Amino acid sequence: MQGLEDLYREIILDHYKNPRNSGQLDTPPAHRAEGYNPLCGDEVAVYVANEGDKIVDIKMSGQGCSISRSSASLMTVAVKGKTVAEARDAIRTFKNMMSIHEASLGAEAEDQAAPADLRTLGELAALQGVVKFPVRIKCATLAWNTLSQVLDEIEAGA
Amino acid sequence: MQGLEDLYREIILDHYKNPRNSGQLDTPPAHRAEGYNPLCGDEVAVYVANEGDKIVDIKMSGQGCSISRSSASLMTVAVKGKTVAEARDAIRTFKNMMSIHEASLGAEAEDQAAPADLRTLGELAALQGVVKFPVRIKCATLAWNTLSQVLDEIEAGA
Amino acid sequence: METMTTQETAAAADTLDVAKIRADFPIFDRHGEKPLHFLDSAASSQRPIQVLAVMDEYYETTHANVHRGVYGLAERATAQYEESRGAVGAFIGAPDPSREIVFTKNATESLNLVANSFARGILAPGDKVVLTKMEHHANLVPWLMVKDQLGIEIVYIDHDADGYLDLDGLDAKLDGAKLVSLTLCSNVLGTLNPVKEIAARAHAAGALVAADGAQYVPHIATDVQDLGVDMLAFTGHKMLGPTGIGVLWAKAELLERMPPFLGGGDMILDVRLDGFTPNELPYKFEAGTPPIAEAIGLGAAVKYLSALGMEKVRAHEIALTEYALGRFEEAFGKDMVVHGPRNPLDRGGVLSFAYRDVHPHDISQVLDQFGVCVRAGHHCAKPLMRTLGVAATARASLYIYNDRSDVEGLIEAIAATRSFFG
Amino acid sequence: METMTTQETAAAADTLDVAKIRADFPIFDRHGEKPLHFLDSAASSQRPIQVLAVMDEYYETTHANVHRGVYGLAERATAQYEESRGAVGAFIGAPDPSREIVFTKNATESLNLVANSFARGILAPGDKVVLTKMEHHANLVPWLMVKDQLGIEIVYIDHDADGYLDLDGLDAKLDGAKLVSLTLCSNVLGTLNPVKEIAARAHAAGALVAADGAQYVPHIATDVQDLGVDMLAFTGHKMLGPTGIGVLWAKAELLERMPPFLGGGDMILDVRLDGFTPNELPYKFEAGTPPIAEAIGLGAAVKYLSALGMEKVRAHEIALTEYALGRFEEAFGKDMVVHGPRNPLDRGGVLSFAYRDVHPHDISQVLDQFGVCVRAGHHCAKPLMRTLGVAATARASLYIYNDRSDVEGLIEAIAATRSFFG
Ligand SMILES: Cc1ncc(COP(=O)(O)O)c(C=O)c1O
Ligand SMILES: Cc1ncc(COP(=O)(O)O)c(C=O)c1O
Repeated sequence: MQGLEDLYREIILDHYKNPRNSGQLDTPPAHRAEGYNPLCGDEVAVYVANEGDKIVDIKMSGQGCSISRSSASLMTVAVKGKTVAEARDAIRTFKNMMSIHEASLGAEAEDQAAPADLRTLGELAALQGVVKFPVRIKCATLAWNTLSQVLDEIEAGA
Repeated sequence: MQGLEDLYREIILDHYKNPRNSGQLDTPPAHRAEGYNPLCGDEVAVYVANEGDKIVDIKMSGQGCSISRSSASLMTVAVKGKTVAEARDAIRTFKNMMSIHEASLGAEAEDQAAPADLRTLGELAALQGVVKFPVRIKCATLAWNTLSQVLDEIEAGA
Repeated sequence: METMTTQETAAAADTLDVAKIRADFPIFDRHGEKPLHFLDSAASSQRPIQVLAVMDEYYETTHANVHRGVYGLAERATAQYEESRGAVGAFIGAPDPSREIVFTKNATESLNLVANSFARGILAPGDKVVLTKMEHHANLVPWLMVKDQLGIEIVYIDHDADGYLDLDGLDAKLDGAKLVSLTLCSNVLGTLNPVKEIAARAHAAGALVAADGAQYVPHIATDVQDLGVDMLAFTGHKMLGPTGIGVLWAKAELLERMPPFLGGGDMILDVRLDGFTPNELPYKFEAGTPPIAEAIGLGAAVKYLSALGMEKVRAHEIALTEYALGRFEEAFGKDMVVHGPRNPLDRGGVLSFAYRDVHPHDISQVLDQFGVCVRAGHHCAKPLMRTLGVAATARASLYIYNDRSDVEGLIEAIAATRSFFG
Repeated sequence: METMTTQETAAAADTLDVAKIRADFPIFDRHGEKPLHFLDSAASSQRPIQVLAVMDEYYETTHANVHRGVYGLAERATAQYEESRGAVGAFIGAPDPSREIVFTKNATESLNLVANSFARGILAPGDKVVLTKMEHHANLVPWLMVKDQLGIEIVYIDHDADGYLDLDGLDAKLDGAKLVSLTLCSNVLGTLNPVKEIAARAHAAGALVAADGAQYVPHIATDVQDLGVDMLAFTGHKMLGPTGIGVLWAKAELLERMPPFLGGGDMILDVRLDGFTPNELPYKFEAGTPPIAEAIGLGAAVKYLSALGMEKVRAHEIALTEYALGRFEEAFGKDMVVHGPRNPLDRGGVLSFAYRDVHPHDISQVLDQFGVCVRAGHHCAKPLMRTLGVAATARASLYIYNDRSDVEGLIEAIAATRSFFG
């Protein structure tokens, strides 16, 4: 099962079994958005509490597979305490990592994640193996797309 | 072109080029129905003047191919002066002749036209060759189905 | 619903020669290197060479557009297309196939046709339509759309924890209803619904009955007259046919009353700039160039199934379901939960399951490494997922080319999920 | 509309190797004994082995239902299906194929999708829609249905005796209109309509533009951005693809505004018992299991056409049309009337004709004896037949596998009708 080892890295399984920042925040003051994966029924809710442009707290809840749950958990760790702009950078970097496959299928290659970016991803790099399993990319990006919506809302409200 | 000689018998071409009973009758007192062949756009109108259950006059008008026009012309000759019941017999006999092909395709074989019936068809038997050209059966039966509608109307009104 | 005993069916099952059947399906040799345990026929079946060959032969010797051509090719193409209509009609016991079988692109279009046509010409605002809570989205979303557009009322029949419909309050639900539309076999629970009884009670209450046979017709000898329904939708790709072909059967007198759905070529008698006159049955409902080769392919598929014998197909699936349920119990005990009825006679060969708390996506992913293909997700039945209290299930489904070795392959692969998910 | 001179096009035409092309189409060898002069591609084209082989290969190695499976087969099937979407989009210059190409079952469904979706979410009672009087029923009947249901106003652009649209009163017709829907190429007259100009004027008047490309996309290099239309419908079986597949292209921002048409699996994000949320583009418009193999076959067809070069395809048809028109004149003089524009640059390879007063049905019947396949009838354009003052026409249509020998075969066969019809 060597293929699967690439997908189910230890960090991923750890975040799946012990999700960080799991739960909810009161809205308001926090902001909230929901994401669905229509292919599999996975759902995620992302809660963000901000002070100005700083993400002071973040929680996520929902149902999903190991990839979608661990990606959500890793995401919360990656952006907690960051600014909205930094979080947007992280989203971009992460989605670029995930789009390598789509790009090779002919989609436009936007600004490809440079290796430097990948290094800044830290633990998130564990999700890189997902790219080899195209159907699971939607699992991995679900929470990130949802975070993006919350950030839109925060900036719209600001 | 031996196949075509079966279709385009001389009687047929004669009735096509010199249609009998072509024209219209005033409605009322005459009855009228229209038929379409949606496959080719052919149209026919059949007019019947009756006295009681006797068809005292019949006319047909419209547009169509040699088969549909000649069949309409032959039909008017066949039923003019007949009773409604006799005309219905002629319709049945004619449609049976035309359904030999359909029957062989698996449709139900109703009451097959006996050879005796075919003899009573007289000139109409010239249309027998149409059976070998299934698409044209609808051309041949168009006027007959339309006559059937006129007779329905006459009997409903009576 | 079933009359055979399990013993009888097990005996009959021995007569379906799976090895011989598999030899007809090129994909088992050609898909790749691993052995293929294809357990996803409820999503889409595979096709035997007999079906592919008929379609190729059609394209290579006969193709022309149907219904409108006088020349020989067009005439032969039309005859083949119409013969398929007859064969498909005969397969479900339609009394008058040449008028009652409408070819569509899939079961979904068939069900949309029913909903839209009813909305246009039969239902009025406030009218009641009865569905079940286990419907596939294909028999749910079209009605939700009609509800939005016309303001009808939708009432749902519940089901119990084992997946049986709850018919207790049925008469109240049927009271004043215009239509009951329900699945013959749940694509998640496998439940074979008591359609004969429901149809009888619906008719007594003055309601019509539409049946979604997508998971039923491929697996169980179907006789629309015996079932007592007024309409039946099903889909070619789940019954050895090609993609791109579906069927709606309905009683001729009902089709006569139903206004057309799609507009275009072939479905008209006459068109003027200000209106049109619909064509005769069934063409009134077949707008545009139909899926000709696909209809012919479906004709070949029902021929293949009939040659096997649908009684044997069903018996084979009952026996294999029974075997699978027993083996799951042995291998996993309480770690594995199979949704739906316990009794194999009450269900189709659809086995939705949960294994420990491993997410269905992860199960399916690990299984794929073993060449075991199962579906993971909501199976287009989100409301049912909610009543089951899950977001998704894994689903293994059985068909004529599956045997015990597939069940064993499945069990081995499920066990392997533990290496990741403890 | 055309920029090449006839000389240039005649030269380019020499580069399409018809003998080589015919060798790719098994039907020319296998249909029967007589040589086949297939002159009915406007009704439905034939298919090259390259297309049939791709579909067989798909079924024999890859098939599984798309979009919902995690396992390898399903992933590969999905990838192939989506690659076809990309290829088909590229073929018509779609800026964003992965969101803008909707697969349907035929052009008719595509046009019904437009009409129904507009009726549900964009048009209001009394709104004006502009059509032409040369539309195929597929772009006419859906709007007549919307008129019945919603009470819209339909206004028609006329055409002159040579088949050119009459654009004189156009601005008045466009005034207040919400949509113009018209054919790029008449399937009867062959007229190539000045869509760029009409689209520009329609947009200036605030109206959207839908184009029926069923007779255009198979024959002429198509660039939706250059044409300036908002939507384009076409059909696979007229462009070397299989039956059962059609396409709707529309601008993404328009598709976003359009409510879904068919409801069911794949087109939803979420379904509850009381409502649903539609999916992203293009899935929102693809309810149920799509015509998977058919989409893949269409992908192979556009690849085949692209390899030939659409400029060459067009040049070949212009040259052959010119040849045919000249030879008809020589052979029959005033006995033969060809409808539509005289100038081959202004028309597609569709030649509707009348020969003396022989009825089209009889012409087609006699021609069939010579292996010459032409269509006879109203060609699903009854209102146009009325303006032409005929009930039907005979129609010969040209494609990549036709050459001068087919024209000669046609002429010989037409002459033979005199043995019956004097
Ligand atoms: C101009 C035009 N539009 C639409 C269509 C409909 O195509 P289809 O029958 O494949 O839906 C046709 C062909 O019949 C056509 O010629
Ligand atoms: C119960 C049921 N109904 C309807 C459908 C829809 O079939 P199709 O996708 O072929 O339209 C399916 C399959 O997905 C099904 O399982």
